[in-house]
Amino acid sequence: MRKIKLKILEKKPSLFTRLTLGILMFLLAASLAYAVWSLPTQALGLSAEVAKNVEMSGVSNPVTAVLLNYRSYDTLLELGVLLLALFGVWSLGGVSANKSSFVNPILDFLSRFLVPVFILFSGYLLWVGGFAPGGAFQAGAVLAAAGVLLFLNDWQLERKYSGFSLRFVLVLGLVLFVAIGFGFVFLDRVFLEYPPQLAGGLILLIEAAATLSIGISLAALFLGRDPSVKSDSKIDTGVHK
Amino acid sequence: MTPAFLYALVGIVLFSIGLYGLILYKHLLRKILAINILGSGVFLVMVALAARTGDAVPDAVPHAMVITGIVVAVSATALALALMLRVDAETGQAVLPEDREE
Amino acid sequence: MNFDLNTFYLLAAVGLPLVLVTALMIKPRAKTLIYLAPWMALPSLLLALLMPVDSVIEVPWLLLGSFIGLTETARVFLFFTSIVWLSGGIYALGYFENKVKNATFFIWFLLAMAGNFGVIIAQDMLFFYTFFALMSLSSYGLIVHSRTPEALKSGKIYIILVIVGEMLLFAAFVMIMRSVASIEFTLVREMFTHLEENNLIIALLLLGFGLKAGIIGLHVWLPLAHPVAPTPASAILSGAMIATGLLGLMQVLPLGEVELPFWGAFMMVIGMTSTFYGVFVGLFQNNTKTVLAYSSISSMGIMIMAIGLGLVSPARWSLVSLAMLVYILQHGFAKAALFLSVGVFAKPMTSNITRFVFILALLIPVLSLVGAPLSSAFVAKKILEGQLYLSSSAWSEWVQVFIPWSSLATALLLARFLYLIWSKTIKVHKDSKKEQDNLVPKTMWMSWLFLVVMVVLSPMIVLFLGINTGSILELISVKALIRFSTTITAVILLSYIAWYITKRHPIPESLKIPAGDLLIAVEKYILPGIIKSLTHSIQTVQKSSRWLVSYVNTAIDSGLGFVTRYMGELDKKLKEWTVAIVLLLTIMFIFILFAWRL
Amino acid sequence: MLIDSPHWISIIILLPILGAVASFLWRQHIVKIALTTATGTVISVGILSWQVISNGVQCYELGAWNAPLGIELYVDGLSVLMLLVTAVVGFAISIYASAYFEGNKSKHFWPLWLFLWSGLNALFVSSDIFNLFVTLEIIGLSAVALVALSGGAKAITAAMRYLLVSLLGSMLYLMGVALLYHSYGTVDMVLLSLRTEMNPAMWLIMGLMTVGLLLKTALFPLHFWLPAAHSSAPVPVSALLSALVVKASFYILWRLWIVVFPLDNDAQVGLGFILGVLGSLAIVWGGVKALQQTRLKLLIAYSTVMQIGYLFLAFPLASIMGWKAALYFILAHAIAKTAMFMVAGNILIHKGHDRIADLYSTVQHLPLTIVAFSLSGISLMGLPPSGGFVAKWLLLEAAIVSGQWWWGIVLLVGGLLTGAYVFKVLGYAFIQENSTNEPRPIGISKRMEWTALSMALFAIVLGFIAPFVLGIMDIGSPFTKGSL
Repeated sequence: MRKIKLKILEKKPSLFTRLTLGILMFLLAASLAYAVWSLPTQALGLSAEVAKNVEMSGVSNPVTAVLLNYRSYDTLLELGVLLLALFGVWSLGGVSANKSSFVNPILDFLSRFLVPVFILFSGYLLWVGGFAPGGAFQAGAVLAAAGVLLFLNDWQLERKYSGFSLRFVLVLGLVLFVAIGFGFVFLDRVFLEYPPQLAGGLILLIEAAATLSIGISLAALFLGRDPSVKSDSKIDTGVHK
Repeated sequence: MTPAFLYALVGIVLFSIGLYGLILYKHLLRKILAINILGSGVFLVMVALAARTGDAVPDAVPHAMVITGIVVAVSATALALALMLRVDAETGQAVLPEDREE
Repeated sequence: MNFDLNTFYLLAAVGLPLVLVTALMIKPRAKTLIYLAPWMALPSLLLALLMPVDSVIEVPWLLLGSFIGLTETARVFLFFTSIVWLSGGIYALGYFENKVKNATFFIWFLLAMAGNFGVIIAQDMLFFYTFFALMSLSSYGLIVHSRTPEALKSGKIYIILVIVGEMLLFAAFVMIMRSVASIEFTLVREMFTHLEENNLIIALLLLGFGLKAGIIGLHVWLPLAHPVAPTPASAILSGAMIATGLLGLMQVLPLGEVELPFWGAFMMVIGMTSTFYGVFVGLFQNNTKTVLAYSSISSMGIMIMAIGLGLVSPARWSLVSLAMLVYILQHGFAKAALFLSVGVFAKPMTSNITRFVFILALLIPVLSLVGAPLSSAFVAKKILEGQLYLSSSAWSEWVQVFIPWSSLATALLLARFLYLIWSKTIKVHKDSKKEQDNLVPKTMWMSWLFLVVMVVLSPMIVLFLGINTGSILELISVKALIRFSTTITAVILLSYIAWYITKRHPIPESLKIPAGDLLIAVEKYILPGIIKSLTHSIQTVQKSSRWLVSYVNTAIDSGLGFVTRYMGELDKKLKEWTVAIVLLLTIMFIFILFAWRL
Repeated sequence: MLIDSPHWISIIILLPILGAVASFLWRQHIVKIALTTATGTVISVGILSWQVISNGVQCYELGAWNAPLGIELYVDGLSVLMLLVTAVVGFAISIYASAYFEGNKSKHFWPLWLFLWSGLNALFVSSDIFNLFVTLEIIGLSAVALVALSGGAKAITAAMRYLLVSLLGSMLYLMGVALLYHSYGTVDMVLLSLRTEMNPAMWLIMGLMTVGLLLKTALFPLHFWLPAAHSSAPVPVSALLSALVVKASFYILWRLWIVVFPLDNDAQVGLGFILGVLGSLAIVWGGVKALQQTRLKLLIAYSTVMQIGYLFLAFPLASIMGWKAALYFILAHAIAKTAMFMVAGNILIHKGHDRIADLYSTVQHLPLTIVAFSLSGISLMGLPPSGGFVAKWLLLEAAIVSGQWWWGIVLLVGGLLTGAYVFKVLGYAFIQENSTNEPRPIGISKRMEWTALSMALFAIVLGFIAPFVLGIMDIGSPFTKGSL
């Protein structure tokens, strides 16, 4: 990994600046606090509505119901944001990973042991999301952790999987989400409307695909470049200050 | 003072600290961290105030929104870090030009 | 959507040139398209001849809702304007040997043409303003066509004045709009008396339109732009476009409805001054086109004076406006013909006979501008004078003196023009093969002669267009004949004397007035004068106190640079995160405070 | 009937996303996929607009959940016009970019840009303030990545700064959203408009959301990130940013201001005064700075700083006519600025630089491009016949009607400043010089010249079709309190 200099010459800002800013921040915090204070101490928000419709949503965990049914449009766009960040990071060309010759044996051993556990745990989180805290994002994050662990061990994706196949897995969650969401339009429903009896299964399907895509995307973000492209020699200056 | 407000106040303090850091620190990594702290403050306010329902079950909608918000923040942070590496590679310092001190 | 046939005809006349512009942009090398360009004026000509007059049509879907149509005035304008554009265009076909290379000329040409026709059919301020701007801005392309440094410099001055003029007009129109709550010209004229700031509005209008019509003080672009523009373009500028300034004033000002003694008097004085000023400065010019430009300034002066007359005594306006229309129509033809003749006489002729015939033909527009009997100018001036005998206004005596003298002045200037053009004609050698190839193209002399014929016919045309001037023959009296021959004799005598004197004692360079007179004077004499006196005073101060001088010097040194540097510093400061976010928070707190106070 | 289907509103969002994904998957056909997507999106937006124009406001409950639990999409006249201008500018830029980018750049440009397009469409049809945050992020992240696309220290640092600023703005906005939700229990604009009232929390909410969005819109003095970002991005991206992206955050602020914030007429005039003053400062500052620039792209970027100022002059007027003027400014500026950046791109490729002082002979080599510059300049100056002129006319009328004529003076000053910098460029471009040491100019693709010219012509045409456009604006009367 390329290292950047963390310590730079930062002149301490003058007392005046710090004081001004301090006062302003205090004012900001104070006014925010006052605003929050002035809110009613009890507010139902939408919890009643959420609870009322939860049977129709196909899942019993209210958060998952909001995420993947009531406000699934937000979640769809959010998968888009993640993919977009990946597009962005890849478009930067990436800074190439220097192959380190030394692999920490403890890390190596741990990763061999931990990665399967992580994958299993990720599956559990995905499944439990239907009725208890958990769900695609949590599961995806754990999956990504497994990927990070592998990368730290200098693991590399085989070349034949790093092209179209990788890209396909990355977009799978989003595409499946759109496909299922739009599929019922042809059965006279609106976009993202699922028949209540099928909702549970469909949500699990979407979440499974999303978990995979989220996990791989996050790991790919960690890698920081398109693995199918050989490191760009122009960008990889190797300057080390 | 209910715990909900206490947590919300912590969120507000995080928000202000984040803003303070974003202004004063010049190193991009610190700026990015500051933005994350600032964001965490917002998320905390959002989640904390959702507990005001009066019973054990908090309002689920802000929770879902915060999950969305976190994913957005993660994505943005990833892009920011990648950009920071590029800034460092191009200019030799992970600092914006207006903050350079030479 | 109200869309009758008349709307279609009117918009087509304006739109066709624009269609051709688009075609030309797509295929700039298509010769056929270029050959089509002049003929785009034909629909407007037909419109002027065939369209029923006084039909104002509302077109709600255009701009912010428009009114277009032909009034009596608009018809006369459309008629002579389209003829000038037509002949100017045909002339241009011959003028540019490499038409393809000069395709850009025709693009600007067509844009300005559409603008000019649009201005004429406009019956509301917005439509008028839109096309007025289109015309003025595209004329820039015509003026700088040659891309020589002089052309670019003239173009620059022109465009600055145009933009300033547009802003002034815009301000005036918006102010009118505010009180009248309508943009239609008829309503504007009716409501004018009730306007609050009508003095300010009139001043703005006068400045805005005066720039186009070249009234004194605002005329500086005219003598600079006309010589550098290609000859057909200057003919159109002087023959057609210059008159839109007058049209604008006639459309907006409450002529014939309200008496505005101050502004009437003001415009009369300004007009008369322009008339003689143009002649005076023009006499010192050596470039034929510059001389003609000054002559245009002089002619427009007479028209401004006439508008002033209309403001002074509204009761006379109906007849004064008649005279104006007659005069403007003829001026358009004659001035365009004179400009075109510059190009015709710059090339060798086949024979001396041709040359003689051409010179004779050239005399026709010259004499008619001077106001020879049977010419329209004669009719116009007669009507004006006729009005004065009836009028009791104190101004009538002034005008009675002014009119004959203005004829004399015009004649003098045109004599100068004739002399210049004569001295520059190229004698032809019959057997010289080279010169045979270099003859005047047919399109050039034919379009020129066509305009000359139009000048001759103009009194008839006036009658045909439905302007009842009465029988011309009745206007001709022995007195008028005597007066005309006296004028001509005087001019010949004066010209001879002037020629005789200058031959022996040429006018020293320092006394010659350069084209663009006032502007050049400011640039050449006044500004250096100011700077010189400034430096002088600084030197004086220097002697007495040293520190003061250093202070003044730095101040001058920095000058505008100070502002620039200061802004640069501030901009840099704004880029700092601390400053930016402190500002952000400050704005937020100001916002909260305001919200609280509300 | 397919054409009467209510689902077009979701298609205009999904189609570009799927296009982005497809262009990401099948890189070898990227331009074909992208242009097909662009065409499809334009057609979908066209159909949706036609539906709204003929049948009125469209509402779409996603997942069949209505507000406050679900998210509703909502299209009225204002949305339609924003969608249409996005479609026009987006399509033109797609055509232009297909000639501008090649190889590696192209591979990254299309997915990002199609995502951005989708984000813009989603933003203009959303009526849910939290969903607006997500769309805002889509727009922000793709815009940042697009700026960085041109590589090099300048672009990368500009992108970095832009990202930080954009995130800060979003977070300020999100804090407002959090407080609004916890005050009123909904994030739906329509419901909020019925529930909001003035109280201390509301003051703060207004303050936070307004400055957050002002930062993203780059209103003076918060414009510091814009010139660098807009001038160092690749040309099609600069055009997108100036024409559309800054308008997106403005649009949200606008909707909030009219619908969500509990402002009566006096409050609008009072609070709007602050924005009006900042707008005037932006006009003067941006104008003078633009005049001082020696690089064409920077000049155009500062001109955007200036033009943003015009949008805010409508706030203190607090009248429907003022809002219409602001909308016309958005349309006219979007189209004209696109043309202007394309011109800069053409010159940049043709000459290899964009130094204004060395633009001589451009008019001989690129006549169409210079015509395009002049026409778009006319629109920016607000001279007739052009869209910019209609906008100015409307604004002046509104200013005079509300008795605040002084904003009119700002308008005239702005026009003169714009005139000055437009003619500064034209003056240099018209100079004819035959210099030999200049490297041979490079011929540019006809497609690029023509898209620039078409956009410029469209900026002029916008001046002639005002009643039609203003008619669309009335659908659903988006500018009256309690609408939406």
